[in-house]
Amino acid sequence: MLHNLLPLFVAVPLAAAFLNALIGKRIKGFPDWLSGIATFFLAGLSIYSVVLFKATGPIMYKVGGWMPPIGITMVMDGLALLMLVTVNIIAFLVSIYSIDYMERYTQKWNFYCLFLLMVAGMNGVIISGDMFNLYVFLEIAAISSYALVAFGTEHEELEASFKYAVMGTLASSFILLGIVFLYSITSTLNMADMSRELAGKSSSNIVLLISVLFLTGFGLKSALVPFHAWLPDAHPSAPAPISAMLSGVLIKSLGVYAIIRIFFSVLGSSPQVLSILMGIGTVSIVVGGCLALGQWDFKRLLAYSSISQIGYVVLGIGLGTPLGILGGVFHLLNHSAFKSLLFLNSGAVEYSTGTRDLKKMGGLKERMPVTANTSLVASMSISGIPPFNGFWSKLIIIVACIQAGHFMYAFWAVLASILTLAYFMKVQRYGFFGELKKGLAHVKEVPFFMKLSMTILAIICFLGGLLLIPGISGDLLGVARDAVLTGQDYAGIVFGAIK
Amino acid sequence: MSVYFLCLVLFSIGLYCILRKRNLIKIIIGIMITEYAVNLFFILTGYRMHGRAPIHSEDQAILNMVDPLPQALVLTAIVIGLAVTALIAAIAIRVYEKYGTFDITKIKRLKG
Amino acid sequence: MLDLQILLIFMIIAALIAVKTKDLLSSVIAIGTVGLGLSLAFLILKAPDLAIAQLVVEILCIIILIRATIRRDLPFSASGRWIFNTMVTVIFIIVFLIIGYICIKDLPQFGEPIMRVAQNFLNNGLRQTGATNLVTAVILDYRAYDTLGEATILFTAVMGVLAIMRNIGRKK
Amino acid sequence: MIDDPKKGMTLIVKTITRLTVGLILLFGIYIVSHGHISPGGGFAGGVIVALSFIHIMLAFGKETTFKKVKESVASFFESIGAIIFITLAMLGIGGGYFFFNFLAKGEPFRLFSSGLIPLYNMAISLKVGAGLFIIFVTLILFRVSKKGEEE
Repeated sequence: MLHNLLPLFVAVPLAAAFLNALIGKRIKGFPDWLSGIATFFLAGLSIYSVVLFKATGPIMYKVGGWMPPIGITMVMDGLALLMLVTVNIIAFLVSIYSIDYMERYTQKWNFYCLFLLMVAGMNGVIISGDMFNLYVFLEIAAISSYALVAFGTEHEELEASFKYAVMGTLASSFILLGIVFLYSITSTLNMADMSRELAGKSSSNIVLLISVLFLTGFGLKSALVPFHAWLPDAHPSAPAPISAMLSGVLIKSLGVYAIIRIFFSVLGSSPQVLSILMGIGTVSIVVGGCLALGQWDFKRLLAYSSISQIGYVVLGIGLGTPLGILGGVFHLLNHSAFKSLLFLNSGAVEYSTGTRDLKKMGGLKERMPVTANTSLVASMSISGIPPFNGFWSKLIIIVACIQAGHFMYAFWAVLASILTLAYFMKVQRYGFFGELKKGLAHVKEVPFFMKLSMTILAIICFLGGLLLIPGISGDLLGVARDAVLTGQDYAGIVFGAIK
Repeated sequence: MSVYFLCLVLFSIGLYCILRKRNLIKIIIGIMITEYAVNLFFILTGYRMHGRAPIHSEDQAILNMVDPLPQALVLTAIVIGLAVTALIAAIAIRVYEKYGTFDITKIKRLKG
Repeated sequence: MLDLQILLIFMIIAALIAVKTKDLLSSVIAIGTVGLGLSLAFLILKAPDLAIAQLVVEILCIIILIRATIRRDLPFSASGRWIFNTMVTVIFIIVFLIIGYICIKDLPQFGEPIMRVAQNFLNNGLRQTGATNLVTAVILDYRAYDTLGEATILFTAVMGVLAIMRNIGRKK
Repeated sequence: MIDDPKKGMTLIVKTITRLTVGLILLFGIYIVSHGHISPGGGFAGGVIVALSFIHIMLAFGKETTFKKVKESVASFFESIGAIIFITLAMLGIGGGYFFFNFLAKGEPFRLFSSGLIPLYNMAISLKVGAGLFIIFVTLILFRVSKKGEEE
């Protein structure tokens, strides 16, 4: 059953985007509903596939009916399942948030069109089992995000978009060059087949060069620290729902997911690669946290905080132990929830007050209770205060660090967690608590759909810890952890799933 | 081998242009050069010495065709390059309209 | 492969002119010659489909870039740490080239690809798809899903250009 | 074609354009329809079709071109091309797989052969031709509107 549903993850958003361009600009209100229904369908489908996955295990779909090394395959293993659930739920909530928020902008149908294309691109990257196909869908998601960052067409937005587009294209060139080298030495594009070919060869210089190229390319896409310069400009400049998508899921599905897929499943995770990942992760945690502390622009602060939190994910994955990987993938899921929520909060504040500067805010708790309370939940969650979901994932990562004997990394992770608490205290103190500033007396709470999506995300943050309960944890987190852990055996799993 | 190396040289010229030039149009040109270099590299890896184009002929059987797969992939990559170039050119035109210059040392509203 | 090497050196010189010249319009025309050289190189490497596609795409790119640059010439400006930054970039690129030179020795010899999967296309392509042009057979049958992605990318670019070129972004 | 001497380029360019543009369009259509038996295909052919319209626009100015093709028509064709493509792909699910080539393959070396491939080529050429035309028109019209504001 699940077998035939797999292409729908790409086909449905694409068809919705094309229909949107055809009909959407003629009928008012149609794009909202079409996009809402399409993303709701995808979210439902992804949750339904969690249920189906328990029965079937990893699935492979042969596009066009061609056998794997010849044709393109779609593969769904545990990690892809987790990513699909994350992407599609966030996409649905962002989509209903945009119904009210995007009224401020012109050409709403175009916004939804690009948004759906971005979702299609991310889903395509996640379920792809073919190297070049991954690149193609990565470009779809990337190109639509370049355009979406510039959607407001003001000075800062265009500048940020140009910078982002140049960096993204540079990253894509590196990735494509890596794919060219890989094709040249293995003469195949299927990832499973590639990993089998590479396992048979003795390690050589060229594999090292390919690793460096991929690490640079996907590191640029996921804004890990030496390559993070574009993110603090690009993410705050986009409209708030898009900031939520970019920070919440795009850098994960295009960057972190692709790194895990390529280094753990295709190239094989050597100890050197793992230690590089741990090092980059830790540097990202500390640098991102320190830079976030000094920001007064709400969205810019959140953007720097994203760099820091992505560092936790990479650190967890880089540990390579079962507990560390569990923490990494769980933090990835949690970060999508609370960072999207925080960006939606910042959008709500901007929608009502017209400013993003924390110094000009104050006392918004009285005027905007839903926004203030949901942002409090998200802040506590991201700073790691029990019982919210962020606490559990950070705890697992730190415990895993200590268990693996990396005390320095654990120390930095704890320190950065305190930093996180500090800068979110600042947000709460200046933004929502305190006295109401003079100019803000007329401020009203945001419309219904914005409140709805923020509330749902806050509930997810609150209940996220429940995913760790033994009976449930195996269904989503456990399968993702196993998929990463058994990355060496990716080829066997994929070819075993052929029907 | 020397052909591969010359292709890498072309790639690094594009890289230099992207990293060092201070003009939006020059940066777009750098992006185009890197794309050309990668596309050419892909086709070079699929070339077979004294090969023929991968198109069947009605009157004779051709045995030594070159690898058709990189050609198909590069066709896609060319389209991607065109799309990216068009989009970045559009952004550059808007930036020029807003700031009145292509010089990125003068386009500095964001703190970076 | 002397012809190919000469063509590549020609492309490198044209690319250097495109990077170094101060006049933007000349620069765009120089990149046009690089693209033309690439089209010829595809022809030498027995890829006629790509030669056609590259030629027409090149024309369109040049039209778009000339549209962006026309009558907007700017003097070249050098910031304070120009020499230092350039040295760092050049050293980085030289290191990249040296590593690349060592690593490409591990690639299969030029002119002798492995063709493990591709041999399948050559042997069975005509029978399985009915298309005489094997490149078309690959892009529209074996790997048609990639082509969906390709068409979508162009669609995305069109939507993106429409979004960016709006005169008014926000309602007042 | 309507000849307004004030619009567009000189008479020489216009005369040559009038002679060649039909041939360019025909060549584009030829490339599309023979994509599966000779070099070329939907993408290259689509670009050539778009270039033929861009050629008219460069030589005669935008008014003449918009009498032939309106931007909304182009945008309609673009979406239609994309929808045809994905519909053909989805129809393949009926044959067992996404993108399954379910039509009869026919006799090789003939125009009507190789199943769905010519249809895919048509859809792509519609999409590419219309899409590139829209990109070009958008970039050109933007300058015109800016000029209008400055004056």
